[in-house]
Amino acid sequence: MKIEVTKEIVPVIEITGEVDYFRAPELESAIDDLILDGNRNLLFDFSKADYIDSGGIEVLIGTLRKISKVGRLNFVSSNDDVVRLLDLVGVSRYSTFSLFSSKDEAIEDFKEVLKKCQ
Amino acid sequence: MKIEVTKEIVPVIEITGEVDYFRAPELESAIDDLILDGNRNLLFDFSKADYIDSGGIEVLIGTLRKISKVGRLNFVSSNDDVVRLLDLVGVSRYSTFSLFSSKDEAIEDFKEVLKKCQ
Amino acid sequence: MPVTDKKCSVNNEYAFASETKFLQQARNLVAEIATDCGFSEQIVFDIKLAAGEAIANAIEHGSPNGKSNSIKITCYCENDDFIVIVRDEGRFKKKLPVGTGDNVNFRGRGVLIMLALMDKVIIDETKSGTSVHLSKRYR
Amino acid sequence: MPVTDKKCSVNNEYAFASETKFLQQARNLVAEIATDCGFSEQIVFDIKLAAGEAIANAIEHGSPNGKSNSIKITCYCENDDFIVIVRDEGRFKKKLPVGTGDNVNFRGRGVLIMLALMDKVIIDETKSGTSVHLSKRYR
Ligand SMILES: Nc1ncnc2c1ncn2[C@@H]1O[C@H](COP(=O)(O)OP(=O)(O)O)[C@@H](O)[C@H]1O
Ligand SMILES: Nc1ncnc2c1ncn2[C@@H]1O[C@H](COP(=O)(O)OP(=O)(O)O)[C@@H](O)[C@H]1O
Repeated sequence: MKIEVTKEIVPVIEITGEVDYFRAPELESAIDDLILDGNRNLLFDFSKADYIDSGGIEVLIGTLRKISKVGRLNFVSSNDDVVRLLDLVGVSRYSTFSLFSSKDEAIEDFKEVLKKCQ
Repeated sequence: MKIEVTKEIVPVIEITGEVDYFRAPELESAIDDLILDGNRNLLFDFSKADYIDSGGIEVLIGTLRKISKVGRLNFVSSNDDVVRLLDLVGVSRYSTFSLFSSKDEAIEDFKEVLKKCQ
Repeated sequence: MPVTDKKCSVNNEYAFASETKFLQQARNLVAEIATDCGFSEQIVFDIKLAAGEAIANAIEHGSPNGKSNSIKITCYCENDDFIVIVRDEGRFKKKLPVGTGDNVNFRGRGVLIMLALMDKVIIDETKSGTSVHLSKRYR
Repeated sequence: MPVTDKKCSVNNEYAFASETKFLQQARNLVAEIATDCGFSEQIVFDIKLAAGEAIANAIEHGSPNGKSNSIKITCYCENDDFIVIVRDEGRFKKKLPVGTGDNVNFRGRGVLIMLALMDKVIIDETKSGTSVHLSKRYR
């Protein structure tokens, strides 16, 4: 697993490789730093990630709770298995979670949302 | 399972028999009525109950969340198995949950607490 | 004194329509059989609870046709184990219990309770139904 | 084409020290074996994830002496099943994962994921360690 955080209209967390139980804390602390900095809208780019286990799912659900109703988590993946798993464990049922198949679409969506906030 | 609700310094929910998955909704709705009436402090008298399964535990944890930090749940039981189970599933680790071996002690505790609130 | 004898005559089957009202009597039957086999009160509680969770699941999740499905419970002793098998006629659900999304609830503790209280748990999903096999060792 | 032949020569054992850094390679080995046995990409993902959860648990919960404990993985085909067994040297924990009380967390989904993705799950706690047996039927 490799994590890269960049700043676009919202922070983008790009993950490469496999997110598992023992690597998840690293991901969690990167997210916590962003939340501590006041960010409530986050983009997870999973395009280059092809595996996530219950440890990674726990971090995703934890993040959804931390950003609660005020934030949004846009998640980019077109990996069928990852998408199926998010559905199985119920992540996709959170109202603040949205799935996109490309980063561009996920950013467009944030632009729309943030426009409404102004 | 039989439920009886009486009013002392706080509402007392006395349960007789076995609380399980399929009877738990009945217990939940009795509690919801009390919470809707504005009650945040509740006494569960389990002295005459000797069984609770994951369905009953779910109601207990749900109640702890509903009364959140503003309320307290005092639970009366001296049944070793029930007490052991509450510990196993983590109910006893909630800061708003307290276990008592008699109803009198649980009521005394509420008197102390409510005195401080005045 | 636990009966650790291989020839323990307990090999009892109980079959009933998948109705919620039978849950209590079914788990209490298992508890009585375990008591007869010589387990302590505490272990009987554990066996009763684990079996109760499996029976509740069989009724709730393993009975696609409701009351016209049936549930079968078998209790027997084998070597050093007391075994309870709960069989239903459903397909195992490929969904995790996770509440409605924003409210993650406490569901999904039944299986974890079985694991915590028993020594061996087998969950076997076949086309004709799910069977849950729970064993407790005599110690 | 799935190898449903009883004589499938896969009967591979992998043993390693209980270190977190070996989790990824261990689950990827299981995935490769499953691929060789003819499973589709989707089923290979499911097997990899279920095995990954069991291996993570063996390292996290089943290794009381840390790195000096070892983990053994066995993969084989039997009749219509592909089987992965993960063995550790620990005692099964008699505690449910429930966060620190007021914060009920998402822990405890590993076993539920195994159940959702595999056809048969056996969790067997013995004095010498826990073994988790996962089977997937060829369809
Ligand atoms: N007999 C069964 N038949 C089908 N699915 C089952 C059965 N037992 C358990 N399950 C599945 O496993 C999940 C977990 O079961 P459990 O831990 O008892 O939680 P709960 O029943 O509270 O949801 C269930 O939500 C269900 O999807
Ligand atoms: N190999 C093992 N050895 C000992 N205990 C285990 C093992 N696997 C699972 N457990 C116990 O079962 C519980 C549930 O496991 P799991 O569903 O994977 O959740 P998690 O590992 O996230 O807590 C664990 O918290 C642990 O107490």
